[in-house]
Amino acid sequence: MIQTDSRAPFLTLTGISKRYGGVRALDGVTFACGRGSIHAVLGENGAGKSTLIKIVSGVVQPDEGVMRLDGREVAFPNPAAANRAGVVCVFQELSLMPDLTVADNILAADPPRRFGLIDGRAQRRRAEELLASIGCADVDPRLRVRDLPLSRRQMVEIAKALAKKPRLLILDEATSALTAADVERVYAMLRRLKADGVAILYISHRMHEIDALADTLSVFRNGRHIETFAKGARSPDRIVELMIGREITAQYPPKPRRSRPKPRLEVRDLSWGERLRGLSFSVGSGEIVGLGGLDGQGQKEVLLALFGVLKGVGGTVTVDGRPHRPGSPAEAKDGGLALIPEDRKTEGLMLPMSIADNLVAASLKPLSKGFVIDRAKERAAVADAVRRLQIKIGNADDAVSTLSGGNQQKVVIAKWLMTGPGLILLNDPTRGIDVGTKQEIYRLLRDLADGGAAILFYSTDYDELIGCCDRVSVMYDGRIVRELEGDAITERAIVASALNMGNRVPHHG
Amino acid sequence: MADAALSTAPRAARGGTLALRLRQNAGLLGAIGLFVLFYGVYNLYHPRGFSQQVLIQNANEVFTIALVAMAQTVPVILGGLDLSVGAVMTLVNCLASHLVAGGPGEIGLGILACLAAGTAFGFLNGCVVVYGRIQPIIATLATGAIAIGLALFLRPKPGGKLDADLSWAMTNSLGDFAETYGLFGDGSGGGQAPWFQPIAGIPVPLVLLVLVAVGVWMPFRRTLTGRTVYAVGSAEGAAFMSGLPIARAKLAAFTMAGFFAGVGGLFLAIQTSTGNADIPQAGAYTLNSIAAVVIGGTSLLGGTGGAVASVIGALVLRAISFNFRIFDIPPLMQPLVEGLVLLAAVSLGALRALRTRNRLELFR
Amino acid sequence: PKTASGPGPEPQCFKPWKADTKYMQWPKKDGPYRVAIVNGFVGNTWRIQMIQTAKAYAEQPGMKERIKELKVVSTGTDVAAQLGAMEDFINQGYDAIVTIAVAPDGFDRVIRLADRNNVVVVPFDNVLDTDKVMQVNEDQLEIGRIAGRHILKELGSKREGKILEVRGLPGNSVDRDRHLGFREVVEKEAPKFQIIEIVGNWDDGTSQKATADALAVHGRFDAVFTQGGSTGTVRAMMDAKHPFVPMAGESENGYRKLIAEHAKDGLKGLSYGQSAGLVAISMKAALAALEGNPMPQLISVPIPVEDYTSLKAGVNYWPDLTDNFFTANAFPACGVNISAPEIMAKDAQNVK
Amino acid sequence: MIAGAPLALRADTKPILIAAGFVLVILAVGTAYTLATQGAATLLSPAYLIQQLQTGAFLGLVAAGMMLVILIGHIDLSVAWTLAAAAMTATAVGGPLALPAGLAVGVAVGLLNGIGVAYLRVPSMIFTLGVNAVLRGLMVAQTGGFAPQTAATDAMRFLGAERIAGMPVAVLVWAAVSLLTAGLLSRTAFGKALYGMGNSEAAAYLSGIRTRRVTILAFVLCSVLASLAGVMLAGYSTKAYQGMGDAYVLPAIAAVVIGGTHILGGRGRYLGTVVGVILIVLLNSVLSIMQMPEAGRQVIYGGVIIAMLLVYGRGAPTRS
Ligand SMILES: Nc1ncnc2c1ncn2[C@@H]1O[C@H](COP(=O)(O)OP(=O)(O)OP(=O)(O)O)[C@@H](O)[C@H]1O
Ligand SMILES: Nc1ncnc2c1ncn2[C@@H]1O[C@H](COP(=O)(O)OP(=O)(O)OP(=O)(O)O)[C@@H](O)[C@H]1O
Ligand SMILES: [Mg+2]
Ligand SMILES: [Mg+2]
Repeated sequence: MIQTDSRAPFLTLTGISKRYGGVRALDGVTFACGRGSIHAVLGENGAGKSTLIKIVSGVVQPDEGVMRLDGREVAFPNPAAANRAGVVCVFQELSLMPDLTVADNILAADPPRRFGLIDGRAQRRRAEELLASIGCADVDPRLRVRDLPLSRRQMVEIAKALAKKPRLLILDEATSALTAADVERVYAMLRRLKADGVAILYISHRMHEIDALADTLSVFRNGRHIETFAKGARSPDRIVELMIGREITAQYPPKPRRSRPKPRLEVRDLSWGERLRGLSFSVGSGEIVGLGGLDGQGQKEVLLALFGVLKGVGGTVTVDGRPHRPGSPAEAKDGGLALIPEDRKTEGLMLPMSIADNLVAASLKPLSKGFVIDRAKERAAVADAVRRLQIKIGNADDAVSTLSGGNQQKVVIAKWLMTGPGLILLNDPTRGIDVGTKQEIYRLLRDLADGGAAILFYSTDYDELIGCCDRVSVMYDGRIVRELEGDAITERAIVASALNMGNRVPHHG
Repeated sequence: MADAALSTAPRAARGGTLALRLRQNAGLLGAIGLFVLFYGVYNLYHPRGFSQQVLIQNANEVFTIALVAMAQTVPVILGGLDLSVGAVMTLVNCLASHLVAGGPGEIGLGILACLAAGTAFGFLNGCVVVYGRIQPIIATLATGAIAIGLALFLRPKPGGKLDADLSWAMTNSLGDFAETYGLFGDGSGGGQAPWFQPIAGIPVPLVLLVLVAVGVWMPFRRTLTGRTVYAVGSAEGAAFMSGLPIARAKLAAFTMAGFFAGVGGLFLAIQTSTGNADIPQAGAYTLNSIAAVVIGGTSLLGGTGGAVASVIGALVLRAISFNFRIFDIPPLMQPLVEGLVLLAAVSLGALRALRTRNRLELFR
Repeated sequence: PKTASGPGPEPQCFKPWKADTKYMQWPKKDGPYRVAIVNGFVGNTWRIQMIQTAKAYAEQPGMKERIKELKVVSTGTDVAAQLGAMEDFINQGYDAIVTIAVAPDGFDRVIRLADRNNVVVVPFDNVLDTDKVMQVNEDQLEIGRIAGRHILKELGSKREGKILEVRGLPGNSVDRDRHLGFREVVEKEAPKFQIIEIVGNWDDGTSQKATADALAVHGRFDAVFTQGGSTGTVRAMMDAKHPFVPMAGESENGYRKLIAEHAKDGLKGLSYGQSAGLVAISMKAALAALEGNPMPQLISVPIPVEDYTSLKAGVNYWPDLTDNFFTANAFPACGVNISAPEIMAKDAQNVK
Repeated sequence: MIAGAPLALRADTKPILIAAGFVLVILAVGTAYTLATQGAATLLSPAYLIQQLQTGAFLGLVAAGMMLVILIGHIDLSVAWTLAAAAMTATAVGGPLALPAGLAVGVAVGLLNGIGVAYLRVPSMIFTLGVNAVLRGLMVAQTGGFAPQTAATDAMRFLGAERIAGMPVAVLVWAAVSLLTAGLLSRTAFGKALYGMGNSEAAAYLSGIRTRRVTILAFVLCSVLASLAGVMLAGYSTKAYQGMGDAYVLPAIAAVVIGGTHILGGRGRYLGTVVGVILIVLLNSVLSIMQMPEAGRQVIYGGVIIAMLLVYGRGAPTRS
C-alpha cells in the first residue's frame, strides 16, 4: 500500500529483509521515495530505520530483496559505491575522522587534486564554501575535528554530505545534537536541495522538525513498513500510535505544584578556566532542573565538574550541606551522584561487552561479597533493570552493541539507577530516542524526583526543557544568564536568553 | 538570510596558519628541541665538533635507524604497529649481501631487487592484516619471525661481499661519491665542477634520507591513499562510512613500511658490505623504531604524526648515545644512564597529560 | 700499517697464530696514549667481567703511565652504532681502539679510516674475517678439538652411543668453529657416535631447558659437550637423575664447582676458558704496536684448560663465590695477573 | 557473566578449543618423528610431559601477568628484566628474606610502570621499554659494582626445582596462580574492571571505576608474577644471572594471543592463556627434538601464530 507521490519514485525497495542473528531488523520492506521530496522515516527505537538506510547506503547488505535507483537495479557493496551512485548519508553515528582537519573531512573521499596529489589550498577553499552554504562559516577548516564541539561536528558532517553532490540525501538523526539556530540553517539548506530535485530521507525523533520539514511520512514498526502518507494526512496522535502500536496520551508527566524544596545540591561561583565563569545555582530534592542554552556554553562542563572529571575547578559545591569536591567519578559516585554522559557510544558503554556487564559496571562493589561478585545478586539486578526500563533485549549476554540506539541509552540510564543515586546529572539523555521511549524516560525522571532524587538535566531540545523541568537555568558563555521557573519557562524565553539578547526574539529562516 | 552575511564575514577570530601548525605539532617541536640539545652538546664537546667528518660519521650511523623509524611510522599512523620492521630490514640486508655485487648493471638490478623484496614483504604483511583480518601488532610479530627465518636461510652466518666502491661512495660525502664514480668532473677526476663545490661536503646518507622523505613520503602523504591511512588511524569506522579506500590504505601502509625498512637494510648492507641475520639486532631496531616514533611526537593510537617526525625521533635516540663517547660516564653505569634518559624522553609527552584539565581528553 | 717481519716483542705472550702469520708495524707514536674500548652487547657476566678487567688493567703499574685516557662504551647489538662509535673515536683522535665486533664482517670502512689516521684497531674475542687488522683470540677450532679429544679419552674404549652437543649462539663464528673442531675429532676417531645437537645460546637457562628436553626424549647420553651455559647443562642432568658422564664445557665457576664435587661420581669434566682477560692482552698489544713494535697480525692466546684432575679450590675455581663468573682470567705469560675474584667478587664476602 | 545458553559455544571458547587441538597436532607430529627415528613414543611418556609442564610453569606465570595487562589494552615489555632483577635481588639478599625481596622488586617495578602508564599516560609499550632499559642498567651496574651472591636459596630451590609426589612444585605454583587468576578475572570487580577498561576506558572511568588504581594493580600483578617466575627460575637453575628473562617476553605475549585474548584488550579467557603456554612450550620442544635449524624454527614459529589467528582470529571486519 505504497502511496507514491505524483513524481516517479527515485528509490524503490522491494521485499528487503535483514537479520542480525535472531533479530529481524527488517522484514520484507517495500518502500519508495521520490525526487524533490523530503521524506520522513518514523519509528520507535529499533524499528529498523537505521538498518534501512544502512542498506540503501551500502554499509550493510540485505539478506533478500531488490533495490532500484532511478529504475535501475543496484546493489552497493560499500558506502563508496553508494556515493558514486549519488546516494549519500549523514549517519546517526558520526562518520568524521577526529584527527583530520575539517577540510580533510569534508572532502575526504574526493579531494581536489593536482598532478594526483591533494591540493590543500583548493580543498580549503571548497570546504569554506560548503560550510558557508549551511551557515557554518565560523568553523575554521584547518582545525582538527577533535577540537570542535559536537554540534559543530554535526554541521561539518552535513557539509561533508553536500560535498558529494547527492541525488539521494539521507539524514539519520543528523540534527540530534544541533541547536535551534543550526537546525534552521539546515532546514533552509534542505529546502534548497529539495527545490533542486534531490530526494531526501529524513529520520528524526523530534516531531516538530518533521512537522516543519517533511512532505511525506513513512512509519516503520518492528522491522516492517507500516504506512506511507502525505504530511497532514494523519493526526500527530495517530502517527504516534502507528509508530508504537499504542496511544500516547500525554507526552510529559504533570509537574507537581509546590513550594521550592530545600536544596540538595548548592553550587556557588563554580568556575573552570575560560569555560565556566562563576555560576551559582541549586537543585532541590524532588526537583528537575534544566540547563538550557545554545550548545557549548558550558553546560557539559558544569556536569563534568560536578562529577569529578575536571581538574582545577573553583568555587564551592555542597551536597546535602556537606562540601562536595570529587576527584574522580568514583568519588562522585560514592557521594551519591550519577552522570548520564553525552556520548553513549564512547563514554557510556563498553560496546563489545554484554548488556549485563554494562548494566552492573557502576555497581560492582554493592554486588560483591568481599572480593567476589555474587552471581545471584548480579542476575537479579540485571533482570530488575531490564524490567524497570523496559529495555528491549534478546539475551542479557549479547553484546550491548547489538541494541538499537534508544535501548543502548536505556542501558546507560539503568546502569546508574542501579546505584541508587540521590543526585542525577543528565547530558542530553534523549538524544536519538523515540517518542515512546522519551515519554518513558520523562516519566522515570519524574518518578525519581518524586522519590527524592535531585535531577540536573541538560538538553538541546527546548520542548523537553519546557515539558519536563521545574526550573530551567539558561547558560551563555560559561554563565547562567537567566533562571526560569514555572510558567515562565517558554520557548520564547529560553531562546531569548540563550542568545543572550534580553527580550529580543530572533527571527528564524 | 543570515547565511550570506555570515559566509562573507571576515574570519577575524582565526589565528595565523603558523601558530595553528605549531600548536598542532607540539610533540614534534619537543623532539626537535631534544635533538638540538643532545646533538649540540655532543658537537660542542667533540674535539672535531661541527666538522664534515663528524657529520658523515653521524649520518652513516643514523641512516638505517632513521629509515626503520620511518617504516614504523606508517603503520602507527594507521593505528597499528609493525613489529617486523627490524626483521624486514635484516632480510633485505642479507639479500643485498648476495645481490649487490658485480658490474654496474648487476649492482643496479640487485638494488632494485632488494627494494622490491622489502616492498613485497611489506605488501604481504598488509595482505595478512587486510585479508587475514589479524591485528597488525600480532600479525607482524609472526611475519617478523618468518622474515628472520628467511634471512637466516640466506645468511646462516654473517658474510657476503658488496661492491667496495659503492660502499665507500655511499658512506662518505657527495664529493667522495662524485670522485669514486668520476661524476661532475673536469676530466681529471670527479667532483671538481664549480657548481658542485658548495654541496660537495654533504654526506651521501643525508642526501638519501632527504630524497626518500621528500620523494616518497611527502607525496604519499598527499595522495588519497595516504590521507586514508591517517583517516583509518583516526577512526576506521568513520573512514569506511566516508567511502575511503580502507583496504588499499592498509596495504599501502605496510607496503611503505616494507619499502622504508628495505631501504634501511640495503644501506646497512652497503655500509658494512655484508649481510648479517642477527636476531637481537633486528629486535633492537624494531624496538628503537617504536621509541623513535614516540619521541617524534606521533601518537601510538594513530591518526596523527609523520615520518619526518620519526626521523627526528631516531636522531634524538642516536644523539643520546653519541654523548657517551664524549663524556666520562663509568662504562657499567652507561646502560643505566641511557635507560633513564630514554625513559625521560618518552615521558615528555606526559606533560600534556599532566596539563590536561578535562580528564576525558586523556582517553583516546 | 706496513707489513713487517717478526719476531715481535714478548713472543711468549704475542704468539703468532701460525708459523706464517704475517707481522704488522705502525709508525711509532709517543705515549701516553688514548685508548677506547668499543664493546657491543652488555648484559651478561662475561662482558661485565671484561669491562672490569680492562679498567683494572689500565690502572696497573706499567700500564697506568702509558695510558692517558681509557674510554669504554657499549653500543649494543647494533652494528651501525658500533661502527659509528669506532669512527667517532678515530675522529676524536684516539690512538687505539680495542673492540669485540658484533659481526665478523663489515668493518672495512672503519679499518680504512683507522689506517689513514694511524689508529690501531684490535678486535678480540669475536674477531673479524680479515687480515687487515691485528687481532687477539683463542683458537676456537682448537677448543672444539680439545673438547672432542677429552671426551673420547674419558670414554675409554667406548666408541658407540650418543653424545649431546649443546651449541652456542646460532650464526656466530665462535659457535661454528668450536662445533667444527669438535666434529672433526669425533667424526674421525669415533664415527659411530650419534651426536644430538641442541641450541643453548651459551646461556645457562636455555642450555638447561634444551638439555632437559633432550634428556626427556633421548633418555641417556654417553658424553656431553656444552659450549657454554655449562652449569645449566649439568643442572638439567642432575634434575633428570641422569648419571654423570664425561663432559667438556666452559670455564664458569659454577661448572667447575660441580666438576670438583662430582668428579668422583663420574662427572669427568674438562673446562676451557674463553677468557675475559683477552681484553687486557689486546690492550697490551695495542700499546706495543703504538710503540712501533712489529706485531703478529693474528695473536693466539693460549687456551686456559683445566680438567677434573687439575681443579684446585682458590686457584682455578672458588667454591664460596658465585657461579656466574668466568674463572680463567689471568695470563701470567703476558703479565696479566688480574684474577677473576679480584674483579668479580671483590666484596662477595661482605654480601651474605 | 550471566548464564547464557549453555549449549551454544561462547565466542571466546573457540580459540581455546582450536589451540588445544593444535597442541595435539604438535604432539602427534613429534611422536611420529620420534617413532621414526628412535622407535619410541617418548613424547607421550609422563616424564616428558611433566618436564614440559615444568618448563612451561615459568612462562605460564609470566603469561598470566601479561594477560592482565593486555586485557586493559596495555602491554608490559619490562618483564624480561623484571624477572632477572627479581631473581638477582633475591639471590643477593639471600636467606629467608630472599623470596620477599624478589617479590618486592616486582611490586616496585609494577608501581613504576603503573604510575607511568596511568598517571603520566605514556603508552605502555614505550614506557615499559624504558623501564626495561633502566632495570638492565641497574643490574649491569650491580653485577659490576657489588658482585653479589647469585646462588638460589633452599626455598627458591624448593619452588623451582623440587617435586611433590612426582609433580614439580613449580607446576603446582602455576596451577594455584592459574586458579586465582581465573577467579580474579571472572568473579571479582577487579576482573570486570579489567575487561571494561579494555573495551572503553572512558566509559569505565565514567562508570566510577577507579581506572588508575586498576591499571596500577594490573601492572603490579604482572610484575609480581614475573618476579615470582624469576625467583623460581633462579631456583630451577640454582642461580640468578643476567639475561635470564630475555626468552620470556615475546613467547608470553604470543601465548596470551594464541589463547584467544585480543591483543588490544577487553576480550579473552584465562584458560586460553594456559593452553597457549603449553602450545608454545611444546612447539619449542618438538622443534628442538627435530633438530630444526634456527631459520626453520623462526619460520615455523611465525607460521603457526598466523595460522592459528587465521583460523579463529578472523573476526568481522573492524568498523569502529
Ligand atoms: N549490528 C547489529 N547486530 C545485531 N543486531 C542489530 C545490529 N544492528 C541493528 N540491530 C538490531 O536491528 C534492529 C533495528 O535496529 P536499527 O538500528 O535499525 O533501529 P532504529 O530504528 O534505527 O532505532 P533508533 O531509533 O534507536 O536508532 C534492532 O532490534 C537492533 O537491535
Ligand atoms: N584514568 C584516569 N585518568 C586521569 N585521572 C584519573 C583517572 N582515574 C582517576 N583519576 C584522577 O586521579 C585521582 C585519584 O583517582 P582515583 O580515586 O581513581 O584513584 P585513587 O588511587 O583512589 O587515588 P586516591 O588514593 O588519591 O584516592 C583523582 O584526581 C581522579 O580524578
Ligand atoms: Mg537508528
Ligand atoms: Mg549535546
